[in-house]
Amino acid sequence: MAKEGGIYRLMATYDKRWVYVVLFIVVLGPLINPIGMPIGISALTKNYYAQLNTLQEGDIVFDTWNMEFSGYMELKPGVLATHKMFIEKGVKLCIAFGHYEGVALPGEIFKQLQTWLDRYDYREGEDYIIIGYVFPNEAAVAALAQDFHANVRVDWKGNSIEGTFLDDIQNAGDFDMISDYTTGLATTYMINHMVLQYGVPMVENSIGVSVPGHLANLDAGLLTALLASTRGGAELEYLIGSPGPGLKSMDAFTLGHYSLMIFIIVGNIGHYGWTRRTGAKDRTGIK
Amino acid sequence: MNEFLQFAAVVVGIFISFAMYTTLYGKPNPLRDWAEFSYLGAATGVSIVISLTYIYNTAILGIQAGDWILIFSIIFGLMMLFRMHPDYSHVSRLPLAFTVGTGLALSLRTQIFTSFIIQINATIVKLWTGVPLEFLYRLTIAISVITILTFFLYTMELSGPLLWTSKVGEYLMYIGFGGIFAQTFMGRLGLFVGYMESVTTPSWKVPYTLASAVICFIAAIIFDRTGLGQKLSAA
Amino acid sequence: MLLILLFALTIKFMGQAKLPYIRRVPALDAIEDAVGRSTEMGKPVVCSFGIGGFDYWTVAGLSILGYVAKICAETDTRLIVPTGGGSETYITREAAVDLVRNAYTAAGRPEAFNEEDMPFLSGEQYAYTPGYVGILVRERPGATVMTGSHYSEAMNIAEMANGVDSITITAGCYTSNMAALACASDYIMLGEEQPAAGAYLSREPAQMASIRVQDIYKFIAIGTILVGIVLVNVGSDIINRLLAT
Amino acid sequence: MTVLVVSFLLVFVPYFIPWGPLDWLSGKLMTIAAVTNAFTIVIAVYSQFRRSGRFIREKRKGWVYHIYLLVLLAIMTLSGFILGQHAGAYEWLLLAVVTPLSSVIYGILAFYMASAGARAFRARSPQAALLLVAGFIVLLYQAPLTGAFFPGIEGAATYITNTFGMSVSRMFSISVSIGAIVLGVRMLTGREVAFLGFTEGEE
Repeated sequence: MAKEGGIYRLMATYDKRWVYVVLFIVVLGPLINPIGMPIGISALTKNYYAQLNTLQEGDIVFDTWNMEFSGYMELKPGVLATHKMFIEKGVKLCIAFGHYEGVALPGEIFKQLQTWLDRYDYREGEDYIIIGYVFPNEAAVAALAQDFHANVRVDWKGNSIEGTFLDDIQNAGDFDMISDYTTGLATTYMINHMVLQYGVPMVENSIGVSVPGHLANLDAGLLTALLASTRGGAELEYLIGSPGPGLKSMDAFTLGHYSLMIFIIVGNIGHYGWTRRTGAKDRTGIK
Repeated sequence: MNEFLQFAAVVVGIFISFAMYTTLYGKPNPLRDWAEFSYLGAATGVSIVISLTYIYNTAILGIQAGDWILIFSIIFGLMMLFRMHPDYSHVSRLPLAFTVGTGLALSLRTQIFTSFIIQINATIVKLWTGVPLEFLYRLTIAISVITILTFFLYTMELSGPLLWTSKVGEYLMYIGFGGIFAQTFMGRLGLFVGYMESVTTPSWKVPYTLASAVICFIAAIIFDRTGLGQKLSAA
Repeated sequence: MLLILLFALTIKFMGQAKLPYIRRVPALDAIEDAVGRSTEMGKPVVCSFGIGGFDYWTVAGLSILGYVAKICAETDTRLIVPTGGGSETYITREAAVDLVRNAYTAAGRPEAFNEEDMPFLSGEQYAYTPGYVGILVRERPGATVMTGSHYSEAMNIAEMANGVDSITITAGCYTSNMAALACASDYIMLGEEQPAAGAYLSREPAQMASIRVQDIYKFIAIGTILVGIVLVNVGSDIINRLLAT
Repeated sequence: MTVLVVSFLLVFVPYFIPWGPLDWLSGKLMTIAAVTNAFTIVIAVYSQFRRSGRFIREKRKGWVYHIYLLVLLAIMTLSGFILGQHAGAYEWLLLAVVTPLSSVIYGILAFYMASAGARAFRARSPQAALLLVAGFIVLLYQAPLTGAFFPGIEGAATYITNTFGMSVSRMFSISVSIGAIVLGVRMLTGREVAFLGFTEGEE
């Protein structure tokens, strides 16, 4: 591989697949036997924690799981930690899905939360109701925001929702808070039709991809709090003092980042050495 | 679902995932295609079931509850299906026009606020609030938004001050991109780590995970070297 | 009412038929070079127009596709257009097929048009992506032009295209994607550059007019921000209140 | 065309003129639209069947996979309807196939981003240099370990993401919304009819 340019060229133009292999190793390794590195808490997460603490017992939260299973994999720590807070506070949850894979989530999530459910005797039907997949598109969100009961008649198992705490909900404005976990599915619609129209405070668990966009919304006051990706979740776990998947995966997280940085450094050294010797060029989108 | 089935689901899940990861090897191989087609079949199945359930819960139950106007949703929906037949596809234009119209109205009536007016409004702030850092933040935001906007003007030659601002805008934008790229990477990495976490806890999964990883990796190499991959793969 | 004002303005400006000047986007030259390169190497060109319905990006993407098809038809280069990927793409596909056929007819070689080169890779995003990647791996195109509204599959495709060392020209349609694609591809049309390019190429009055209108809006936005900031800092929040209405 | 405009107005206007009956109507229209859209899945599935069918009939390369796909699809759907969504093959396949793979498919992007970043973050031009530095700082901050040792990094990183990054997003949302509005008006004024399946030929 190393022709003219020698080692430098090698450093500048190694086979991509090495990156893949290394990434696999640095992620799987610490997960199988954790190291337990310390972490820092970001201001975003502190704010999120504070916002959730404003909830009172008996408040009704619209809990929208707008994520595929993949999104859940990233948001897991945040989801679990947030729901632990909800359960602890005795908040009532109205759970909705924004993606058809959502039906796989409750089993998984409530299995993780079992101990907490038992400890606070938190029951489906009384304390939380799963209304299922109700957000196929923007129209559905808007309709539901305007008239809840005309669009939701049964929960995800087909039982009627008459005579539950949802009777107090006429439109989106009757929720005390929207807690959203998003891979960017129905979230924009919810901001448009629920937050903007009825002024419900909305806290957001966002995957890293959507974080930049939601930072703008946060700054514009459309969101009240933002929990960023796995890392935010881990920090929240730290704040509520109940370690979970997040903190466990932070080692892998750190190493993953560091390995990319190392690759970047190596690449740059190689790039310099190589291009200085042979006027060779390598290409990317940046002019 | 009994114990064994659950166990089987987990193991199959782990294996099929690593079969999918062999995509990264960059060469065609049947394992990967098997995983891909399984996903396609199953996922499509799920989406059918869920969509029809949604239609049932919302429309049919609605009509039964005396919401007669919802009958239109069924009619329109069925008309939509004429799209499949080339000769009668024009039938589907009515519901299409209807849905496009409503969709347009929904997005326009709010988007203009959330992503235009409110965003502008949020940029108009008191620069000096007494906190130097705050001042820095707000100043930067104001400057960046304006300069970057000028970078995206097309119907006039960029010259004089505009040229200057757009250049600045471009640079600022690349700084932004740096940050955004990092955040995006964090997201994807988080997803990957999260998944790996779920296949390594509880610890009894670990052997299956490692085994699947090794098997799939070696299989990918063999398929590539022997050329079997090319022969057996779907495309 | 501000909104009504905006609408009125739009319609007014759309009304006037005069073709405004539109700046040429650098990436367009890149497209020409790339197609030329693959012509010399006798390799095909892959050009896709996104997986969305008829949205802002797809309209632009189609114009760019038309342009690429034109060059390919003239230089007798094989053009592969993967279509599908979304539940709405069965509509956009019809338009695209027409577009390409017209391009070949215009170049005087209708017989060279082959619809088999515009495969419909199912309506599922993640059936589309492997199909697309498969095409890249098999055909090893000299140039990959990825326009329109591509979402999370974009990185996937761009990296693969780069892997089979074809020149990759992409267009990002949302922020995080742009940032990522800027790294993954050789040339990128950043956001608004794409519609501008589309309008520049298609010369279609409606598109050009809308670019013009958008520029006017941007000026309004810039003006409002500047004035607003000045006013706010001399202690009057009139603009904020005006916008808040 | 008229249908388009009428349905547009019926949903658009009530948002600004709150008046009981009108609100009710628009609400119903939204529900109807939602359900109507849900029907499009059938079309997607149909096109999938047609494609697979062609493969199988013509015995093209990999046609076996398509048979497998259709069988799986059938099992999934039938089980989902007959046994319900919380039992049987449906649930099993959901757990064994759909959920893991949907995570993998997106998770793979981490690798692509890594390789792209490793390739692109080279200080070869002012822009690239800026990208490199900014990206590097933020990456450094995002690795949780760093935050524990150098709390100072957070300031720098959040400065980049919350000002520059944020402005990019904001600028972008502004310009896109403008574009969407203009396109919308174009559709409403009938300047953009292609989206109804009319193609250049017919107009």
